[in-house]
Amino acid sequence: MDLMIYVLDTLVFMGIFALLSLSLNVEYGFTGLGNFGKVAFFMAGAYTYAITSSFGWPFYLCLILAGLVASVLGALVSLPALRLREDYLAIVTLSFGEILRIFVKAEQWLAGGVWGIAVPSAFANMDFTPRMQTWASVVLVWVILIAVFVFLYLLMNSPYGRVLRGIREDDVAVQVLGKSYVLYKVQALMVGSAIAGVAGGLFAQYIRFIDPYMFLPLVTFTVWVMLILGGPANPWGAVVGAVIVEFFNRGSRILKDHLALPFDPHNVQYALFGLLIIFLLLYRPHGLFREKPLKTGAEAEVAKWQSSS
Amino acid sequence: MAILVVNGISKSFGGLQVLNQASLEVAEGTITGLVGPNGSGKTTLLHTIFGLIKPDAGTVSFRNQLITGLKPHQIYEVGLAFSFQLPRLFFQLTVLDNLLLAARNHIGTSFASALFLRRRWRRQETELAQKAMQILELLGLVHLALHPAGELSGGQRKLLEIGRALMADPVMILLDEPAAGVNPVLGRRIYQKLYTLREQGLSFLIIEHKLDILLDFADYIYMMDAGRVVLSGTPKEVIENPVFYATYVGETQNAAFRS
Amino acid sequence: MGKKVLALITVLTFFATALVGCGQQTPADKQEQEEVVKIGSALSMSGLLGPMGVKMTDAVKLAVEEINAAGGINGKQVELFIEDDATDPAQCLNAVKKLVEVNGVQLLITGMSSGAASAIGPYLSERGVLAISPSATSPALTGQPWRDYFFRTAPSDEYQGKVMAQLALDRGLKRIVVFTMDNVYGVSLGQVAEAALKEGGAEILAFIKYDPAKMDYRTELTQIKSLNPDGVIHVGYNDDGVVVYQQALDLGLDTIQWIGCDGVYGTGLFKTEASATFMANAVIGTRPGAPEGEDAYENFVAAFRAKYNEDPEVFCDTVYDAVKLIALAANHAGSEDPAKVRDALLEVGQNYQGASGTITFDEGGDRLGGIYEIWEVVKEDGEFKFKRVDMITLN
Amino acid sequence: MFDIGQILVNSVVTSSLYLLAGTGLTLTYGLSRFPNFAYAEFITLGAFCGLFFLAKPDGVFFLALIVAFLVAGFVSASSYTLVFRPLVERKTSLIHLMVASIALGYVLRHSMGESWGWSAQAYQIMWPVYNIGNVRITGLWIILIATAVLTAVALHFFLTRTRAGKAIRAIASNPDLASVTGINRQKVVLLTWFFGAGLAGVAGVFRAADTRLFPMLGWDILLPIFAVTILGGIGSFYGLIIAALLLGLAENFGVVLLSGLGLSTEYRMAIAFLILIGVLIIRPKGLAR
Repeated sequence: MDLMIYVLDTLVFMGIFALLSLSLNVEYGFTGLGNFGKVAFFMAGAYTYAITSSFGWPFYLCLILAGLVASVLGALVSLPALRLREDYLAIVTLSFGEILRIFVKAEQWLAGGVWGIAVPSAFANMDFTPRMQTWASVVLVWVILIAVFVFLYLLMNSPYGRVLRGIREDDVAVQVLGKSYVLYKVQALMVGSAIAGVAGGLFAQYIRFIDPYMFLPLVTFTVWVMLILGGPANPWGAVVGAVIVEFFNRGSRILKDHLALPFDPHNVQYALFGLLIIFLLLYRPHGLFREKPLKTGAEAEVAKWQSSS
Repeated sequence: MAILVVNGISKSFGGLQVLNQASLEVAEGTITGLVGPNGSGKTTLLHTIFGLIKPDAGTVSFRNQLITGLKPHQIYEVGLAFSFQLPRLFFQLTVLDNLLLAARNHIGTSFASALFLRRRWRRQETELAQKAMQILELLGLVHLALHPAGELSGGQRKLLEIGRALMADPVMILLDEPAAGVNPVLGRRIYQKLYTLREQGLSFLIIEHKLDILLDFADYIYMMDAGRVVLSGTPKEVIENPVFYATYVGETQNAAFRS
Repeated sequence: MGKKVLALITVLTFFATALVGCGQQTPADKQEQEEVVKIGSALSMSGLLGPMGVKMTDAVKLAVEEINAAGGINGKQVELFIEDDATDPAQCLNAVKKLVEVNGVQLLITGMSSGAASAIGPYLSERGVLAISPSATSPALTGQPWRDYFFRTAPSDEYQGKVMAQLALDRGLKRIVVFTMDNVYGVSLGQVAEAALKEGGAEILAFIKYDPAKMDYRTELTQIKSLNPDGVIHVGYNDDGVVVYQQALDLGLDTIQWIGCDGVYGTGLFKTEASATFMANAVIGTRPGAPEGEDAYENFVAAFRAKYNEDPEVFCDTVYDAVKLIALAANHAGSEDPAKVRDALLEVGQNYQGASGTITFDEGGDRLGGIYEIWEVVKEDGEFKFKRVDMITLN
Repeated sequence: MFDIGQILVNSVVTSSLYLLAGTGLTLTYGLSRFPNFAYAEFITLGAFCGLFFLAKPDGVFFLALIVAFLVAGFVSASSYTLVFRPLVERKTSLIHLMVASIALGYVLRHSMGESWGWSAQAYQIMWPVYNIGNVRITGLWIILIATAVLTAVALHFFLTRTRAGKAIRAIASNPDLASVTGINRQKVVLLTWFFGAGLAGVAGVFRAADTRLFPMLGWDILLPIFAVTILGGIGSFYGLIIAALLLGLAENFGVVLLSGLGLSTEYRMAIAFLILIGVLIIRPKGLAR
């Protein structure tokens, strides 16, 4: 018994899901794209990592490839749907998630099909104790999380981020103001998918074995719960949402040991999450954290102007 | 010298012919008015020029360059700007951001430069902010610069919508009823500003129902009815033409002469 | 903002307390902990394997009860911790980690599916925690580097696949379709059978995989009908099996000989009359069986029936044996240390007479050979029943 | 080699199910302008309602259909009143409506899972089987096809002859127009939510009778139903009929093709997906528009 390992394990999952939540934040929170197939890009990243690392390539290269492959898939999926209505994008991404899982399952030559595929740990050669191994994963995941967080913070507080937010509000108006919204939407989906792909790579690296049953639509739903709860278009919200939901997930397992309930709280949690989402959308659609105005330096000019006039 | 040439545009929705061989020209450095009763196809024509609607037939050229079939953002690139009749603002963004989003050739709007040319776009951002504040001062919205656009009143929204077109630094602006929904004094102030821009060489094509204001500022007027251009001339020629009255007979009670 | 952060902190603290609360024991707890042996069970209680897993968990409870009644392990009572892996290997790893790190369990019954076993294997080996899987049967698990702390009481499909093939060959079936569900169990059993059939000179007309979750197999069955085989090797579970048989009956496929496996053995198949009728008409099958005359199996069935008023289903016997073996090995070693229990398991796990027959582990923790039962379905007095036709011993 | 007749019959059975299940979706989607992903759960709910009557061999099938219709319709109409209408009134974005529908789906599915159990269950009715030449057809299929055809005919008369029916068509084709012509929009929409989900519940009973009953039943056929709805043109009932037939044929013959090519028949679902993508690229408004 080593409680520390469990805490670290929780931290790893929090970090991975925070990445997913951030990636959805790029697409939905900032750009207003409803990606209901998040799990597909997570899965694409995980499998890319698994396959490339089986060639003996170093883990950072595999992670980059995981992001790239997911990102290309994101672009491909978006093309037929982006010029059309947003509900079509939702249906297409949702279906894509299901199809990709069938594909991986059916094509055994690719990555073991239903057998799944074992993934070497990134720290296999380092002679770590289990606790250190988990520590190493925590550091890896959270360093990447912080890097992605900073990257997105900078990107979203730039004229580029302003265009994305504009597209969320009214894509035709953005087009009239000279920016091709299709291009931006594809880019947003590519960035979002790349982050989800990296998260998938980290997941594969940490869990060391993946098979198609791990990538059910439930994952997508969980990520949406995290983002809506935390607050869309606020990077802190995305991370905090992931932390809370993962905490609840773990907590409900442990709660069961201490409370005698007629049902398994771990299984009921998804129904509860569903109710939570409905209540949030009805009474608090901006979640725990509100969107913050852009910080590009332009707002500083206003103060000067307002005080002088 | 015509800067914009619209030649024989037709468009029908379902069975309804909204535009029927509509043609007009805008001379460089002028304010050209587009008038006509409700439902005569003015707004549809303006949308078609800007690529928001695909015409069934006809061509549009701008500075001798064919722009029919181009997407709105490509038409923006050649130097046109557009302002909607009903404001389509970014309601959760600040008033300032609404203007800055319209800026032309902003380095930071592309993915790579947003990340790697930070210095450059931040400098540009400061300059653009000053320009935006000048426009806001003109529109009387300086005190609201950092408020979300969604908090503006109807009239203020309309002003911001026009402000965005000004922010775009275009060669020519298409405006759909700039004076609608704002008080007459402000309406005139807007037109005065447009007039000073005209002096600096900008061209305008403006749909307007408030004829009393338009006629004071316009260099040339086109009148549409039932999807075709029925009359054109200087403001003086147009109001003296009997067709003008004939077309507006049913409209006199309406917006045409409201002031 | 301040309120928000406060509320957030409150919620997190609540869960943090719940989490850490399990780690920090009061003195009374500590004393108690010394007096119990913790065994954890993480099988599928929901998801695709949920129906099987619930019954298996019942069998685990039964075994623990019996152990406690007989004095426990090394004089200590057994405390059972039950988790659900929701038929998701990632959840299984999550559940096992919780059992090990939070509850302090070191002896586990888990890895219900081969996927789950693969997911938890490396972790178990690193942490030196012992697990026995009652039902992971994939040959691919044999010889994995993490097998030092992982045993299984279900024999590898390597054996059963050969028995199924032999059964088909014995019946003179020459043109055969292999029809398996698309998961590790289905495909590996199907592939073993396919190879053995080819060796035996039969012709494989098609190898059709179906999605066990899909529950509509009419197209695949129509395809089988068009191929007009002598026999069908079918690998499925109860849930999809009942639909397959029902729809096969609709299509008139009961004129062909079907050969089933342990997955389609169970009263779950009699839930619809159509399925039961089809089985009586067309299906014979194999399953790991208890040797004739041994009463270990009968005693287990009787005890299970007495407690739950139901018949045990597939893998209930192997999971029961797994718990009993852990207790036996721990008693033998005189310690609950996983490393010692493991060594003891290899000693006591030689010709152990369990409910699922004679269990002998090889050095890799796999169950050797075994005895297989050939079964058929008969209708007696209006009731459908499984009936033993023959026993085959493999080594 | 392949039994064309049997595959044709299978196709018609599949089509009938998609038609029944798709009718409600296309009408509510057309009227309320968002895809309700919780629709899958109305199908499942209908199937579970049927269990009350069909758990014994002497159950009355038509009673099950009626109760499934009423319960699924009631839950759907309540969910519209409690969740979706308030959201629409708050001018919630399309994406939020879709998220809410997915969330509602999870609430319903997991509640059903917890109360009826996650394992598959079965109805206990035995259906007679008829041989027509080499083709076999069961009593259930005959009832299913008949129900689908009758529903289609009845709906045709409802949509063309009655005031409410005309209102539905009017709103579906032009949401702004209808409010002008004095139709009580709220009532019409509520009626559609009730009626459409009722048909979904009926489809659920048929699906469960033909296969088995488990909480994922509706979700597993949601994708083809969406494909059918979009292929037929959202809100178009007549387009739906053609689309259901097409997809039924495409799936059943597609599976034959798949196995001919040596691919897994699990790609069956991908057929609906590919058709969906094709429609979105070539004719995004569907067949009927």
